[in-house]
Amino acid sequence: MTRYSAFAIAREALRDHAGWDRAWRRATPKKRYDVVIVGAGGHGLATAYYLGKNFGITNVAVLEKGWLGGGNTGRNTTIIRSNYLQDPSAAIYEKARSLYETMSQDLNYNVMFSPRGVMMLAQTEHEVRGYKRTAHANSLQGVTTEFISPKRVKQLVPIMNIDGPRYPVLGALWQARGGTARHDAVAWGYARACSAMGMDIIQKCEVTGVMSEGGRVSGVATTQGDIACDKLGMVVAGHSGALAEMAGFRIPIESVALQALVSEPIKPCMDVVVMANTVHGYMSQSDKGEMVIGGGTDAFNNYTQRGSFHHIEETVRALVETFPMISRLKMLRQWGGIVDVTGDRSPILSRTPLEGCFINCGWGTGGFKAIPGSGWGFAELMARGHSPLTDAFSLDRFREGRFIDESVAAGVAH
Amino acid sequence: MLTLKCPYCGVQAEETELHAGGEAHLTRFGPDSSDDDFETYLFTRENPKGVHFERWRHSHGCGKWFHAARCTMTLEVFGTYPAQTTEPPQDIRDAITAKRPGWTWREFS
Amino acid sequence: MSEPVSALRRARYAGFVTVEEAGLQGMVQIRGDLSSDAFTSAVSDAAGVPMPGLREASLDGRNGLLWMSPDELMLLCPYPEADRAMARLQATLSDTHHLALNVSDARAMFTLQGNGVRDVLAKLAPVDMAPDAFRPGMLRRTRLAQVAAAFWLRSDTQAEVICFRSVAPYMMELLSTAARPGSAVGLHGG
Amino acid sequence: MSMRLPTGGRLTDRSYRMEFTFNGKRMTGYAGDTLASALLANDQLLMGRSFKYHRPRGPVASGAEEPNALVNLGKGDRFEPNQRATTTELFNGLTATSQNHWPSLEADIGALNTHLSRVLPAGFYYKMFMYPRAFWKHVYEPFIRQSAGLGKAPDAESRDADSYEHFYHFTDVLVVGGGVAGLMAAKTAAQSGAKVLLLEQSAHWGGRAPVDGGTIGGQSPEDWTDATLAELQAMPNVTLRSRTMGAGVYDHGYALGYERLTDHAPEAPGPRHRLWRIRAKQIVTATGAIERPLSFAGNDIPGVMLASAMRDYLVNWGVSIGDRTVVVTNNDDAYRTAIALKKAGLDVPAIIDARSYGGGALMAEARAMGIRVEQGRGVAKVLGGKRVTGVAVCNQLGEGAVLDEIACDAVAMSGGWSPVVHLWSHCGGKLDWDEAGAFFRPRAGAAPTDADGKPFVSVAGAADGHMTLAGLLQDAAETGAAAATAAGFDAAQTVAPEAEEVAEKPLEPVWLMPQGARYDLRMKAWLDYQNDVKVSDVQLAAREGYESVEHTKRYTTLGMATDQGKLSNINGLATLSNALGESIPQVGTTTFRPPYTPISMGAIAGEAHGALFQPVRQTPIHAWHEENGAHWEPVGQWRRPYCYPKGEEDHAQAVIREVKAVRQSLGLLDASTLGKIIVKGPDAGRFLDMLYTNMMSTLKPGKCRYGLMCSENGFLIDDGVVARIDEDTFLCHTTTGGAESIHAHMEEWLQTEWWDWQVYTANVTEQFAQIAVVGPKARMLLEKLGGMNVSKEALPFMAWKDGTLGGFPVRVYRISFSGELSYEIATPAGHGRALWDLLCARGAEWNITPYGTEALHVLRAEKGFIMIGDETDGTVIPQDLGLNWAISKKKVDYLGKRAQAWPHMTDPARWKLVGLLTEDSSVLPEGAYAVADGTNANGQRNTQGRVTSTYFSPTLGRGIAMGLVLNGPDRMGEVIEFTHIEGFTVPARIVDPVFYDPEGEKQNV
Repeated sequence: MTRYSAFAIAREALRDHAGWDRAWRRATPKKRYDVVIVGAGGHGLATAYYLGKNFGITNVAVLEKGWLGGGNTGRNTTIIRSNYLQDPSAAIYEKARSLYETMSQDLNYNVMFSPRGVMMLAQTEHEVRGYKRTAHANSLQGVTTEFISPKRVKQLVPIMNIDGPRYPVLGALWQARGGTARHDAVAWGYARACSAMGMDIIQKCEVTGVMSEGGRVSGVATTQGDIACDKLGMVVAGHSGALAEMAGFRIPIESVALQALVSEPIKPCMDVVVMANTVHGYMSQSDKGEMVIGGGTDAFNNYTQRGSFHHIEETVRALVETFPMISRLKMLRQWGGIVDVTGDRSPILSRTPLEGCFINCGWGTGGFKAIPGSGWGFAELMARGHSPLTDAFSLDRFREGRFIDESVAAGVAH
Repeated sequence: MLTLKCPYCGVQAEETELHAGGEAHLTRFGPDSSDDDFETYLFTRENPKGVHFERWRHSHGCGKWFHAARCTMTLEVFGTYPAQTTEPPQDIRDAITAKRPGWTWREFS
Repeated sequence: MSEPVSALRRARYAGFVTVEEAGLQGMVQIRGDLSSDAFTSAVSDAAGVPMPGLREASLDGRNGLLWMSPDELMLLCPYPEADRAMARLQATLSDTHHLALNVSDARAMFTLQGNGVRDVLAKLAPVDMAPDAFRPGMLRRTRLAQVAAAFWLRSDTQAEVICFRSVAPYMMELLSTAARPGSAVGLHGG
Repeated sequence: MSMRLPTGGRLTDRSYRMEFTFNGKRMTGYAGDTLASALLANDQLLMGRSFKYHRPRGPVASGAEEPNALVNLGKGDRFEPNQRATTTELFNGLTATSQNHWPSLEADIGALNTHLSRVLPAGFYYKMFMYPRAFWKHVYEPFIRQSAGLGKAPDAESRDADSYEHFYHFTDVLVVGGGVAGLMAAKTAAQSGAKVLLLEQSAHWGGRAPVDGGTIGGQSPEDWTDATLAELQAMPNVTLRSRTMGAGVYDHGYALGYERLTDHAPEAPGPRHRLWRIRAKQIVTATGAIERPLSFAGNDIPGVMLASAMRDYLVNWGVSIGDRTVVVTNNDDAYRTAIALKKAGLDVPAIIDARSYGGGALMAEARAMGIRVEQGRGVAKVLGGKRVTGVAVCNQLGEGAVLDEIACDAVAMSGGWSPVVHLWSHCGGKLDWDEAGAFFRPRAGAAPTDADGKPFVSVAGAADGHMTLAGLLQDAAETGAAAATAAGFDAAQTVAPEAEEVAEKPLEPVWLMPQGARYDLRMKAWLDYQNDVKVSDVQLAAREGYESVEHTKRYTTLGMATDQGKLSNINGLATLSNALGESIPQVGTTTFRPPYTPISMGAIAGEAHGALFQPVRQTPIHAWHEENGAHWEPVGQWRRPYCYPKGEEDHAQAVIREVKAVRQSLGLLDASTLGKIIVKGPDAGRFLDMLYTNMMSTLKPGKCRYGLMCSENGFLIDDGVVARIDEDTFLCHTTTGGAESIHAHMEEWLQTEWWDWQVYTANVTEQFAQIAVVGPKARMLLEKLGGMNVSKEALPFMAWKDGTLGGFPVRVYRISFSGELSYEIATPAGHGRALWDLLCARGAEWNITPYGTEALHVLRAEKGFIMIGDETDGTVIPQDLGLNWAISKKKVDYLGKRAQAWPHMTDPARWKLVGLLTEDSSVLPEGAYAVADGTNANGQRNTQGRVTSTYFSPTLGRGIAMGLVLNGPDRMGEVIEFTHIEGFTVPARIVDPVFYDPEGEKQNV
């Protein structure tokens, strides 16, 4: 694998860039693997990567029914933060955030992690109390956050109208090392690294069945033939329910649409990520100059990857009020993704009733930021049978009432 | 942007006049129910790629709850009916069968 | 004691449509079995107008009956008569399961005057305001922009809107904005 | 040079001159000009710079597909970046500046990138800027961000000077596109009697036809357009809107129309944009086709333009791009441009036709006019820098060996046409690859489906791949009629008028010119002009394994510019499929997403800004609070007074004063926002027993009882006092936030679970103004008002009574949320303000003090009363709060009972409510956690509790707090440590949560 560097580019420039090899090998399925991961999105690829890197398990296939990174990994608004309230959430998201810090170097692929800071606005007394509480919790969780004043908010985001008539800004929860990353690059970088470890990434390969013997998983049937495996990891946001049913169990999940949009690109005017949960909208500016905007999810089960326009209206309304200068910018493109939402709005990383079969799903609207932490923990869960990062996110919490409820502090959890 | 006909007041209501209420025909389990039944009642949901029975309230309208049979892949609506029933009425099932031959629904098919 | 006041004390705005808060209006919220003749005749007597059909407004001056839902009607009457109408209903229906409440103070009423009334409403409500789709005498419960409301036409150039009292200022601003000169859509006789 | 010709320009009115400025330079144009045509008329070909290499850019198109000619328009509160010059109608006083360059459009430092382009191939940034790590944030990224972005950001404090609105419209048939196909389709649809809405994005009807020529029913396309328009205008069932773009198609027949009302006349009154929210039974998209560029080296140099665009500027605006124009094509249509130019007296040194077999009748005509035609040839490269100076000719089948150089100052290119299938595709319409035409066209039988599962989008004319006048008119006539039929009307099968135009020879797909172009040519052959994506970039992506079209798009940014690939997608796709050795349909297209062209955020937000952003709910006493300097707190959609600062007082001081007044004398609270719900019927008691954790059916008429409500998963969701009005009527008070949600909660259970129970509910919250008269002097004030016996005997604690006070009709509840003697008085809202004024006046002798929500909180906290939203957060059950006394043991069932039996809910280790007192009387920090020894498996510090409410208590003169603590109730007197934001910890002693009047004597007097 050619190492990426400015030098390599200069060298290639002299020979018309004819020397670059494939970022990841084209692969056809072998008969058998130690581990099969279903879903070549960020979470699935990260899981494979850490199986290899942390546990030396490299006889791994990652199956993707479409193109890798083509699900929510390539549809989200790329926000990365770990200022969660509950211990289990803070642990896995902070693990992810810290891995993002060095991901470009670890993968030798520039994922453009940009720790520009993430700000969650407090616009009601109730939110002020909620975010102060989060700051206290974070201080014990090893997550660096602070509650900042409206004056500081305005300094950090000059384009914000902090004394809007309806919801003046009363302060904000500020995580200076939160930020964004280039979402596609995360999937591509992991794919390249996995491929370099000898793993097979098999695209256009849809799983049509899960095979088991004596209550233990034995492999999967796919559109490219049967593939045997000792362990199976399901990491298919948007399709988890369907896949789980193939394996003979059901999960507490509903799939709904989440929409986002971007404006036309303009010169840099906002250096941080702002989330305004009272009015349900969040915005950041991409390195390309587009204002990247999102809001809440649609309310009904929907697999179309199309949302309802009135949600776009509500989100834009909220942001025009918060950032009046965007009123004359234009919406360039809107799109939708399918998000899996669980009973307590927190993810599931768990063993399943089928021995040897593990599931990672239910990230709702917040999956991108978790990718490395999720991969790290899920790999450990699959390799060792448990992981401190994932233990609290097991399926059985729903029958014991052990919920992990973040709505306490966060309205929209992106 | 969905439209659903409210079976009570006859309005072809658009989504912004409605409130989505999740899966329909759940059986309530109370005290003394088993852990399984109670977990199923509260959390386990049909999440089909296809025919889905769901609850809606005509909240910006007559205020009544009703049920809809809808396809989650195409958003086609097979019919709406009053909420005072524990399972889909026959005419709705027939309407679905006419358009999705061989469809099944776990609890009642 | 002082006289009761309506939410906006007849605030008025003249744009391409004239918007006015209608002042005090007697309203009695009634719930019961609309399929029972006993019930409907009692209600009709109390209101002094015939029963409205599905999604209709049965009106006679300040008196009227609005079809609100399959088990709910709204009785309109002059403000001072609301308690009497309610009492009368409760008396006649004493032994039938029903609900009758004076909610005159809980709501605000607006009148819209002008050729553009349909266009003004069409800016705010997800309702087909074409003359052949929404005729005088019909009633629609829906939302105007972000708040719940009900409206009906007394004629092709006069509409009435009711909403909750607490959002009357918002409604006034909303209707006035939609009626601003220069913003006529000119679609439905505007 | 580009210039205005002495005559011509069907859309311009030369009798009306208009003044405008570009980069400060004063220029003039004519009414009917676009900004682009006016700039060209002033020889201003250079209009902008490209995104990545800052290459000089002139317009390549004449319409919505333009990727290059983007300008900053207007200034101050009307400033707008990235405005397309080609779709901006000129008006007097227009000011525009060019974008993305420094220091100037002519001399741009960023243009250095173009010399570095060899080391800046597709995705270069994924491969570098990684080392050293710290450099990314501080060096690399700022550099990349600065060089990225196109238009200038509006000023941070700018406030849009214009207004916007929405409009709902329902129609049988929506026709998008006012070209001849759209007009034809609208006509046949309308003749059936169906309601038709016809939208045209530009200010003009007829589309391209008037420029392209031919005849319709013996008339010129222009005359036919005018006649048909007149017919349509005369039909009552037809609505026509120009300057209105069909922006997007959504599920269930929903479509967006983007009407630009005053962009062309900024001084006109009324909204700037109107967003049409259209609900159509059937949608016909007659959106035409867009010409494709050809991929040859230097195809981005200003002066290289689409052949059709050059024709548009000539015919529509009387503007020539150059004096000597070379035409490069793979089809017959481009010959029309050559012929038109020649007829206009301009020089056309050559037509370079990539087809060895050349063209048909149009070629003959061109030759007859003396134009040199080169068959089987291509352009090796365009010569020139900031504008074209010539072209080097080569064999199309070769590698680019130059045969000849032709001097010229403009190049008109045509690679064929692509139907505009965006609206068809937005909602899932499928596409087929048309080999003959070399384009994607809508697949018959694969239309988007509506709520009934029936197709609701159809395509007419060129958008459907019909490229001849006769063909597209017939198709449009049939499509319009079919749409009307599908919408339930009886449409007579209409035959389109006869149309005639010159027959054409088939085009020959040319995806690269010359076919075997060397790398140095391919790396100068542009696919995406704005994002600087070239043939070599797509080939690199393919080689590196970014084989999915989505991968290639994202890796190279092809088609991600503000034109969303209208010009580049097909060429890029073909380049990718050639690189992969797969067919174009195999490779497939990227997804089409709304909007068709960008629409303003203002239009999307509509009227909802400022005062109309969200409703502010107001109580009948709101104005008084406003007049008396209330500091507001948003509570849901309400605003409640937080406190009433007087003079120099800060909020804290005001709160202290208000609390003391209540404890020592007399306070007044506007409690109107509290929810009030009537529950009536034979089964009302039984119903409330299910809703509340405690027993309500045993409550006696005339009495009140405090109750708790839980969700089915056991958590406390609301609380409040229930009053029994009579045998089958209850009035339930809820929290302010709970009024609507709890009423909905009740209706949901009644309608969907217990529908056989005889219960009616009604939300009467707003019928009443509710005023709490609180404090030792409360009774004296009420007695002073007179009209009702409010003595302890006549109206004991937790009782209510109807009657009059001071002449007002009232219902008085003897309840207390402060621990003081307290009456809550409900009167019809219309009397609210008057009663409040009366209470203020009569209470003056006791220094009656209106107090706000913060004093309310302090008062209840001193008394140890819980507050929903403070002590609860959606994870707390009543048992955690020591409220077991309010949980009926007798009842077999209530909502939440089963969940409260979960192992986790009965776990003795759940944190429980206690009072907390700091050792130094200070106020504990809000939200602080109680630390415990050690860390958990994830290295997080262990905790043993948290603060839920914390205040300075004026009554006790010290900080008081409530919190949830591990085994708290069993640890009275123990001191535990709480976090402080400064890093240290604060010790606090665990005490009983009732800090004030534990025996409850005061509220009972």
